[in-house]
Amino acid sequence: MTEPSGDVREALIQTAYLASSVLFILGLRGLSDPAKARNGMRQAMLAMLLAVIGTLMHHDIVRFDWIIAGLAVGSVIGVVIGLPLGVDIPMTAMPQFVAISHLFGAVAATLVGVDEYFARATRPSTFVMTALGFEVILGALTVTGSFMAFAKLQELIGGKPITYPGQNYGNITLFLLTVGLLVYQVLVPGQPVLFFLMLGLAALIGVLMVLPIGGADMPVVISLLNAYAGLSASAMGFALNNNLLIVAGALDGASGFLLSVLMCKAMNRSFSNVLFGAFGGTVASSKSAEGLTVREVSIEDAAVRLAYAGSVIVVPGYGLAVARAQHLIREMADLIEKKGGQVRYAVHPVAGRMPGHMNVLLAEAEVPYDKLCDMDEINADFDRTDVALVVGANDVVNPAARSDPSSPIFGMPILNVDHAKSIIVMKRGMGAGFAGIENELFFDPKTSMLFGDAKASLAKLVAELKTL
Amino acid sequence: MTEPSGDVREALIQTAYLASSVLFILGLRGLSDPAKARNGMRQAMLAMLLAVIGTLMHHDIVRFDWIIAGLAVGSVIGVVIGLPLGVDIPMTAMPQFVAISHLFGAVAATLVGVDEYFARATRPSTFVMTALGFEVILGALTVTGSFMAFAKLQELIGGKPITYPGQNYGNITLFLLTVGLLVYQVLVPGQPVLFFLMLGLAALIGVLMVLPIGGADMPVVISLLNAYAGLSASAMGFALNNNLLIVAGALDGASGFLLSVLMCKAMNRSFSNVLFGAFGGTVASSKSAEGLTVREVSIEDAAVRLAYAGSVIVVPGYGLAVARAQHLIREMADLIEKKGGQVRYAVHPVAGRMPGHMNVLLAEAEVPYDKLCDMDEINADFDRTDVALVVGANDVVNPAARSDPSSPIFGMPILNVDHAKSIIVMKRGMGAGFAGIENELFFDPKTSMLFGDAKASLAKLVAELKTL
Amino acid sequence: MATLTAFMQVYVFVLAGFVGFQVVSKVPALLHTPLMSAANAITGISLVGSLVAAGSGRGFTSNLLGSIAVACATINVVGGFLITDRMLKMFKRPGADK
Amino acid sequence: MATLTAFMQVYVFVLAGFVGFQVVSKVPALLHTPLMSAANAITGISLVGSLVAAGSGRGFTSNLLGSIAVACATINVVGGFLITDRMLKMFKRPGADK
Ligand SMILES: NC(=O)c1ccc[n+]([C@@H]2O[C@H](COP(=O)([O-])OP(=O)(O)OC[C@H]3O[C@@H](n4cnc5c(N)ncnc54)[C@H](OP(=O)(O)O)[C@@H]3O)[C@@H](O)[C@H]2O)c1
Ligand SMILES: NC(=O)c1ccc[n+]([C@@H]2O[C@H](COP(=O)([O-])OP(=O)(O)OC[C@H]3O[C@@H](n4cnc5c(N)ncnc54)[C@H](OP(=O)(O)O)[C@@H]3O)[C@@H](O)[C@H]2O)c1
Repeated sequence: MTEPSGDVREALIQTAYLASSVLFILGLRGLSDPAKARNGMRQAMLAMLLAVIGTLMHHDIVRFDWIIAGLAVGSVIGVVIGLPLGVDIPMTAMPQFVAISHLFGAVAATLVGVDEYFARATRPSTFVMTALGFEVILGALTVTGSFMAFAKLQELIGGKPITYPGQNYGNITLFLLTVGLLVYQVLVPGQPVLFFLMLGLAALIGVLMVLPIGGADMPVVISLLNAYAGLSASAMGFALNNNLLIVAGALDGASGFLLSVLMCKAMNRSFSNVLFGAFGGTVASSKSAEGLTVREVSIEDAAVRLAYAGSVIVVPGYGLAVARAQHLIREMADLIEKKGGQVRYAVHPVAGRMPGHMNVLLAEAEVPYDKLCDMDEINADFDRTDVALVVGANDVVNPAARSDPSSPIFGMPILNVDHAKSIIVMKRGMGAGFAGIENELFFDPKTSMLFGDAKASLAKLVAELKTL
Repeated sequence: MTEPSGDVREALIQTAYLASSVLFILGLRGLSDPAKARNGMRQAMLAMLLAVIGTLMHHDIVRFDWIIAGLAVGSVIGVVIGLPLGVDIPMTAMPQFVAISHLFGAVAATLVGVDEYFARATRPSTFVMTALGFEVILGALTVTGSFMAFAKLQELIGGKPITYPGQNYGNITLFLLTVGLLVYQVLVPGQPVLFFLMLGLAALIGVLMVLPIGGADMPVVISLLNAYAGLSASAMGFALNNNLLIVAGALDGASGFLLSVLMCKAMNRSFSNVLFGAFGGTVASSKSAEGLTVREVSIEDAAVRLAYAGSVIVVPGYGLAVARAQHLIREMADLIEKKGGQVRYAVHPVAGRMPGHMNVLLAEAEVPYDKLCDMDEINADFDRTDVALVVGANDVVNPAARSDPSSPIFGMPILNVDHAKSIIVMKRGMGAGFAGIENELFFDPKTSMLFGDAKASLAKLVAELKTL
Repeated sequence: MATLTAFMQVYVFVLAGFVGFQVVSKVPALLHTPLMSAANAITGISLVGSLVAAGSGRGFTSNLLGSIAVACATINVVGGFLITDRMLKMFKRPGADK
Repeated sequence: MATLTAFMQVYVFVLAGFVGFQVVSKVPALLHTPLMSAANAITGISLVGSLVAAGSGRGFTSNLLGSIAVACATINVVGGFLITDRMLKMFKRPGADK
């Protein structure tokens, strides 16, 4: 029974696949160390290449015209989408990009599923039918879901969560209905109409699933969709009895889920709260700021304080990304260091709008990553810090998370900026952050506000610092 | 092709196996945290149980008399061997025990391989023959290797490494010969004589492999044999097309290899050096101690110094295990703490004769594990320590590892005992440690020696401390 | 036998899942965004299935669907790796700092 | 098909190896001795193969060899788990101290 057939080709294909699987794993592993990361990605690319080569050796492949056409078109569009990003498209667009990219991957998975279904004359075996079912359901759901996420992030449609009574029950019923359809087809095969009905319902779920979620929660949803796309690929692997697909898909599934869980943890919200809570964007103003006054500071004074500070901790936030002022921050830091001050960056895990957002942003400005400190790493040092410079951050420095149980972010671990000897906050006005709540920090006697767009203010600061 | 057959039994078996595999993984995972470890082992036991149940459902099993007999006998002997250990057999005997236990596991693997070979009328398929070959080679090699290790550790035969010219070349030729035999049989099946010849050669390799290794290096070899035993089980899995065997075997293989590598690292010796170096036991006295004098200290003085020390770090070594004085150490520590001193234990990764030896030893004396400090954790604190009490440790506190490039242990990370304000060393005489070299520490002006068997001395110390 | 194959696939799936979880849990927050887009690039693996359909002799519809699938999957792969690499390129080693 | 099965086994082996390495590398030095004996207990998995031989209808020799194998494997399993558990029992939680 385990007698290897003489089929050398099969053996070659399988070897390529095996190597590919291992390379994918090693590739992801590389990401555990910034110094090894790029290398890891090269391994992953090689893995993908091996996967393609292996597949092209497959004896079912009799013609290459369509393949070449597809590869050509895909590569072109891929480059067109991929290249500009990071050059003239801001890194803030990452989530959109990932969403759109998923969309395409999921379309592929779905199409393959449909084709396979008909290739088996709509009557695949129980096992294959189940696999194909999951493939297309997850695929279709990812397609529409990703599109919705994309649309919301690009503000093609309103970013605000759309809710209506009985929403969750509706979705759940819909989901059960879809699965029911699959089960029925497994038992009674050969019903293309039902197959497409199932497909349609899955697509509908994708839409409804994303509707109630606020724009800023999208990253969570997107990496969840990443997981779904992966599982869809795995399902394809089960259907085509292809281990590589199973492995790569499972890797994706795992990383997608883990990442979204980590994000929720860092925002300290439960998974379900993100998915059904319709939190992102709602304006839950708990404590109001009546009778409290804010102190403003002039560019000149701010510059002087920074110039003569022994230790400065920069706290970047979403606003820095919006203003795209990362290069100016870096320039300012260099100036302060020339004057003998020590500058570090306190990076909150959920500062910005996607995991590790601030790290990428500052890395883009060539800030060496040993100066990017994790929250736990640096939180104790604020007490010994002369100036904490908060640039476009809000929720991640909101003391309410510690003190005010009624606050929606209560319990979320935050940066202890308020422990610093003095605080300068740069933002455009008194606008709220993603959580949409007041921030006592801005009224703290130690705090002085430097209003204005971060980029503009920083430019002035840098100019001023040069004169000192 | 992936049409599931109606065979429900097969499905049941496979489910049991799958659950078992997962439980094995979770079980080992439990060991990453002392608080979860016991639970993890329960999962592993459950996994083993599921494995047995699943197997008993197998349709090839037609009679149970032999099975029951085997299980009964095995359990009895297993309990007989397992129970006393840790009760009246010292924990130092762990390596021996593991060795003997492997021996049995490997015997089983080998027998199964032989039986399977004949069950397939000595003419299994290429694939199965290869698998069976590896199974029996690794099996037989583990059997004899484990026995040799056991014999050396129990001093049934001399623990000293036995070397002779051309030893390594001899072994390698032998190994190639064995593999050659396997290859030949894969090509030309049906030659039971060669099969047994191969088996014999493998067994011989096992013996010769362990001969040149010194008694104290055995733990490395034993966990290597653990890996081999695991791989043999995996090979069995390939032959019987049984995933559970493959998974469990691979887990073992991985852990065995990793553990022996970790041990070598901690002793900073290369893997090959351990396997071919014939290091353990050789007496390479580099620096001699001419003209140097040692200071002795009386029990009374030692007691007083410990009683009034603010901070004490105990550095346990192999000698403590030999003397089996762990309970006395604990008692002494309690007394010092009653007097207001702080006592911690500095555990060097390779103190003793097996990985984590000291941890187990002290845990046996109910020292809570938060007081057992890793080397990196505690090394910086010696400077601030009043008394460092070295009990039966030698190599792991030998400054030569830092200062003397000619020393065989040069480069091995050591505990900075010599940074402590004062040092008390308990050992029987000026005997060398495992590496067989002089130790300057004993001649350090800050050091005072307390000669005598650790147990005796500690008993006196405790008595003395009580009177203070 | 068929059951066995099915179960083997499950084994592969489960084990790969374990590996995935363990590998990803080792990725520092510093690299979470690159991880996200790397994972996204890897979803392009559906390319494998697409190629088979596009190159099969099952007739026009299969090939057309397949070809579209190939194109889509390729976009995912190429785009995904491009952007991931660009992001990683930005992470400067300490000291390599200008 | 046969080749495929063979390769599937290799997949399972490789993936399990990865899992093993990652899991074990997370075990602290504190627990290396218990790990050693736990791994030893798990090698007793050869019990699975032994049972099949011992219970097979292949005749006396098979059953005898099998039965011996079962006995040996069981020793490995029982002994291994016994001692591992005893060792772990000794590790006291901080505070649970005496
Ligand atoms: N990182 C993730 O993965 C992730 C995912 C989803 C949600 N989130 C959430 O996003 C939030 C991130 O917190 P955060 O403190 O980084 O950002 P934030 O709380 O959203 O606050 C950003 C602040 O930047 C200011 N700002 C906007 N544009 C600016 C500009 N051009 N110049 C200067 N300031 C500007 C805004 O105030 P003004 O309008 O007054 O200028 C706003 O208060 C957290 O609540 C987190 O839970 C994070
Ligand atoms: N942990 C592992 O996995 C492992 C494995 C293999 C090898 N090793 C090696 O083993 C060594 C361990 O270092 P170590 O410092 O723990 O031990 P050591 O260097 O072997 O020294 C032990 C010392 O204890 C003394 N001693 C022996 N019996 C005693 C007793 N009854 N009472 C008091 N003292 C006694 C001996 O001196 P006297 O004769 O003068 O009393 C000896 O110098 C390292 O070289 C390591 O590389 C470790």
